[in-house]
Amino acid sequence: MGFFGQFFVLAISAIFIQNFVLARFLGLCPYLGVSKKLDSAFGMGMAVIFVMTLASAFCYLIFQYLLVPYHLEYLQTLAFILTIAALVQFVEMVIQKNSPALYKSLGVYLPLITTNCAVLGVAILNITPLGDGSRYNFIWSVLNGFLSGVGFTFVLLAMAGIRERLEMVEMPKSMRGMPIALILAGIMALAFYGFMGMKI
Amino acid sequence: MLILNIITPLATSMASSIGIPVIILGTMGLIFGLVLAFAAKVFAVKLDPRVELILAALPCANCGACGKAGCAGYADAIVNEGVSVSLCAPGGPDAAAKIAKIMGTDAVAMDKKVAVYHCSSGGINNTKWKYAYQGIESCKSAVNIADGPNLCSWGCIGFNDCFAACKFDAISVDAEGMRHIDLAKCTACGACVAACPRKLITLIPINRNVSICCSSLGKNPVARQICGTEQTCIACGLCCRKCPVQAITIENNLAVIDYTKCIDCGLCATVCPTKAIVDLKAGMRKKAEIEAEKCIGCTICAKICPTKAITGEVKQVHTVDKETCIGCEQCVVKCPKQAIKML
Amino acid sequence: MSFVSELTKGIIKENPIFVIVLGMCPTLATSTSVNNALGMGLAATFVLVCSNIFISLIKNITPDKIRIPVYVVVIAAFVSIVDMSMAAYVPALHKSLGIFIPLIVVNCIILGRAEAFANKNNVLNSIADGIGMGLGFTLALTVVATIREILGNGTWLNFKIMPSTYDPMLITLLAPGAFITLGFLMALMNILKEKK
Amino acid sequence: MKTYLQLGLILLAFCVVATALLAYVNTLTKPKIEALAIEEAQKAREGLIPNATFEEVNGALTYYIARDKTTNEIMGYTFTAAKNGYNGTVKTMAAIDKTFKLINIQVISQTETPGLGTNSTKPAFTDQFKGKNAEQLVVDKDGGVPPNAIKALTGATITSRAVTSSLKEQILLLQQDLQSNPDAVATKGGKP
Repeated sequence: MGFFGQFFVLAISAIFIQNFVLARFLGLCPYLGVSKKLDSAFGMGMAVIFVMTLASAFCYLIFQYLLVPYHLEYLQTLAFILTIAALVQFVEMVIQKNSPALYKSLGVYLPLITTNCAVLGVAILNITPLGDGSRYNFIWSVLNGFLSGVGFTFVLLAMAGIRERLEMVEMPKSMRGMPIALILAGIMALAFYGFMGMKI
Repeated sequence: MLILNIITPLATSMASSIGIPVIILGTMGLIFGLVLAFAAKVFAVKLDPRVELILAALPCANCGACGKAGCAGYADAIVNEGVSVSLCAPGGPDAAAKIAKIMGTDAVAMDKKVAVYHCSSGGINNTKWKYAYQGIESCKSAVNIADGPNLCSWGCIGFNDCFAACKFDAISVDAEGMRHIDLAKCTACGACVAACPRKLITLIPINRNVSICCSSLGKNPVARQICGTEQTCIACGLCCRKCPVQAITIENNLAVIDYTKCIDCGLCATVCPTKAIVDLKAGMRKKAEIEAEKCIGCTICAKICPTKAITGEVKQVHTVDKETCIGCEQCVVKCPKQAIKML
Repeated sequence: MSFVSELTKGIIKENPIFVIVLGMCPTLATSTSVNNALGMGLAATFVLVCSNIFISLIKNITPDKIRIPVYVVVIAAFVSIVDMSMAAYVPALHKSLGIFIPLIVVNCIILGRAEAFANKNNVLNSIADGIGMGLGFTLALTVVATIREILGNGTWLNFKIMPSTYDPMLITLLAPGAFITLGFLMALMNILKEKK
Repeated sequence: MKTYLQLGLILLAFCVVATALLAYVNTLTKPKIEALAIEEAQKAREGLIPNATFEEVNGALTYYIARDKTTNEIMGYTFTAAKNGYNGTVKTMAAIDKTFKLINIQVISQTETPGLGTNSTKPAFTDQFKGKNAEQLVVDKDGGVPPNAIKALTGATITSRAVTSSLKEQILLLQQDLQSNPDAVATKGGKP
């Protein structure tokens, strides 16, 4: 398999088969919280893609060149979350200064991302050994971060699209809001189960 | 050398267990701390103190009537882009004046508006239905099915999306299912205008009391037959002819009022044969009366009167014919001596 | 507010899962069995109490600009301690909770309470808040896990309680079942709240 | 400048304290975790071939030679095989005798669907492997006929395939490795 073949496999697996939200249970807070409106879901999705890609790159470098040589793997949680928190805050400041327009559409979601477990999740999964004991290298880690972010955005947008329509529906008062959103997520997860076990 | 030989292994064992991790993570912490501190300084966005003051003066309903992304966006736009201070509909002239004070400019006279319906039908009992709609109870949804469940494809469907959209509790629905706008509560934020799929709501200046209460583009007999209340515009053109300032025109079988010309005299409402023009002040309008001692006989009022109810020679005291006076108050505004009163 | 009311509010009135809707990821992922749920709940409670104590102690010496990095360092340290201790003393549980132990760091409940409560209150109240929220989290997690384990596996805490003729509803153990179970539980909470 | 340094130093202080604490906890728990892992693997091996001592071989392949505790005779070999199943890796530990027939297997780690793929850890599934050689390691869905083939788990064919084919590949590799240098094994086995 050439580079593009592998890329395709990774993309399908990150977006559909091992979808962060529906298969791995990661990043559920923003998935349920920021999916009421399509616009804000789009902004959040873009911000998550951006941060997941950056975080994958930085955390991989820190793990590979700082922690592994000194056998400090047990510090990964601390080092990663520190990196992500500082990175997110830094990016927020830079965007706010240099592109106010981007800040308005994307930046406001950045503080929410520090506590998004999808970001830390992808950093940890990137350095977790795969089935044959090998790990992703730098490029594949970054690509995995990016594609997982795309997968997250994909289901977030789908959810927001459905929830916007749900607003019009008559339903028991007790089901309104979060309960029906969760049941909806369940049905979506059921649909995504069809992708699991797919061999490519 | 001997000392070194003893110390080195000891030091390495210490270093490897606690020292190295402390150094690495410590350095990371130091670098991140420094970077963030620097970034806070270098990328500091100078928030104009005026932005916060303006934000405090705004109602913060984030309604979007100003066309900016929320109140913060508007405050920012006023300071940085020089946007007009009088765009906030909910805040009205008060907010505009406050903001103007903060910005040190004069408040531009605020053209306060209110929302009005351009349909007299829509209640449960007085709409003529095409079919029984049984779906999502929302106008937006119902309008998609066979052009809506009501016979009049321009008229109100009656699921009250506008009622749900109003953040200021200004729209009420009575037992008949008819909506009413509380003019005192309406802030002209435009939420209901956007919510109505049939575009039956528009914003008009608050000092105009007449409006066309129909949106039907249908031709005369049909338009009336399909309307539940039969108060449809039949495009007879009577209002156009009677309007003293030619503010009304017929476009596509529907009368349209140009509010920049309208003087709110209410004449059109009295002549409309189908009562499709609504005058909120109907019956409440007063008659003009000239105070003889103040009148200097300048004839301005006689010239301005749309119904020619004022007569009089130059330098003579003028008189008002109470029968023809429609109470439009035009003469009151124009009289240089403030000699005319409404009684 | 008194110590006791701080303690009890997290359990029912401000339950982090059913009412505030925070920390959904571990709730759904680790509630496949009551065993896992209790382990996860107690681990999170420990971290929550420790971080609440620590953050309310240091609230006056942390500059605003690096507040978040400092908090996450504190939380991450406690989480790593829990992670390592669990690997050493309860390896089976550690294995089945997997990646969700390090992810306690980003559990919105913990940073949320640090920001919203410990940052503004004294140590004693912060401890009460931590215990209350932690127990509320554990309780909610256990309730979800109870339903899922009984329906999906016919057991509770590994004791077989359904008759042998019962055909387990596998779906409740899978991802879709997790969402749907929690959805109905929340609807039930809403009904109870309306009746009050 | 002073304020920057102050911020940096505060963050540094927190990092140092946190790391030192973690490093200390790590020195306490690390030996335990490692010991646990070794003990677990040892237990698994003993479960497969009782009454044996194990000797690790680290060549092109990693496997263990099992010798009888009393006679010191080679009883067989244990090794681990892994392959992607339905949802992540399925790792199996297996023991084969000198004729390369499976003595027993144990699925040691998997993240398969609860209630379907997880059944692969149950004896009802693993017992089928006893006494099978590499050629017989075929799932019935792929044309094999039980009892000479493996009966796949209901609703978890992919998991069954992962276990079966990973074992088959590993046995063939091991067979090749052992047959290419029988001397090494023989001489080692000859020594008391």
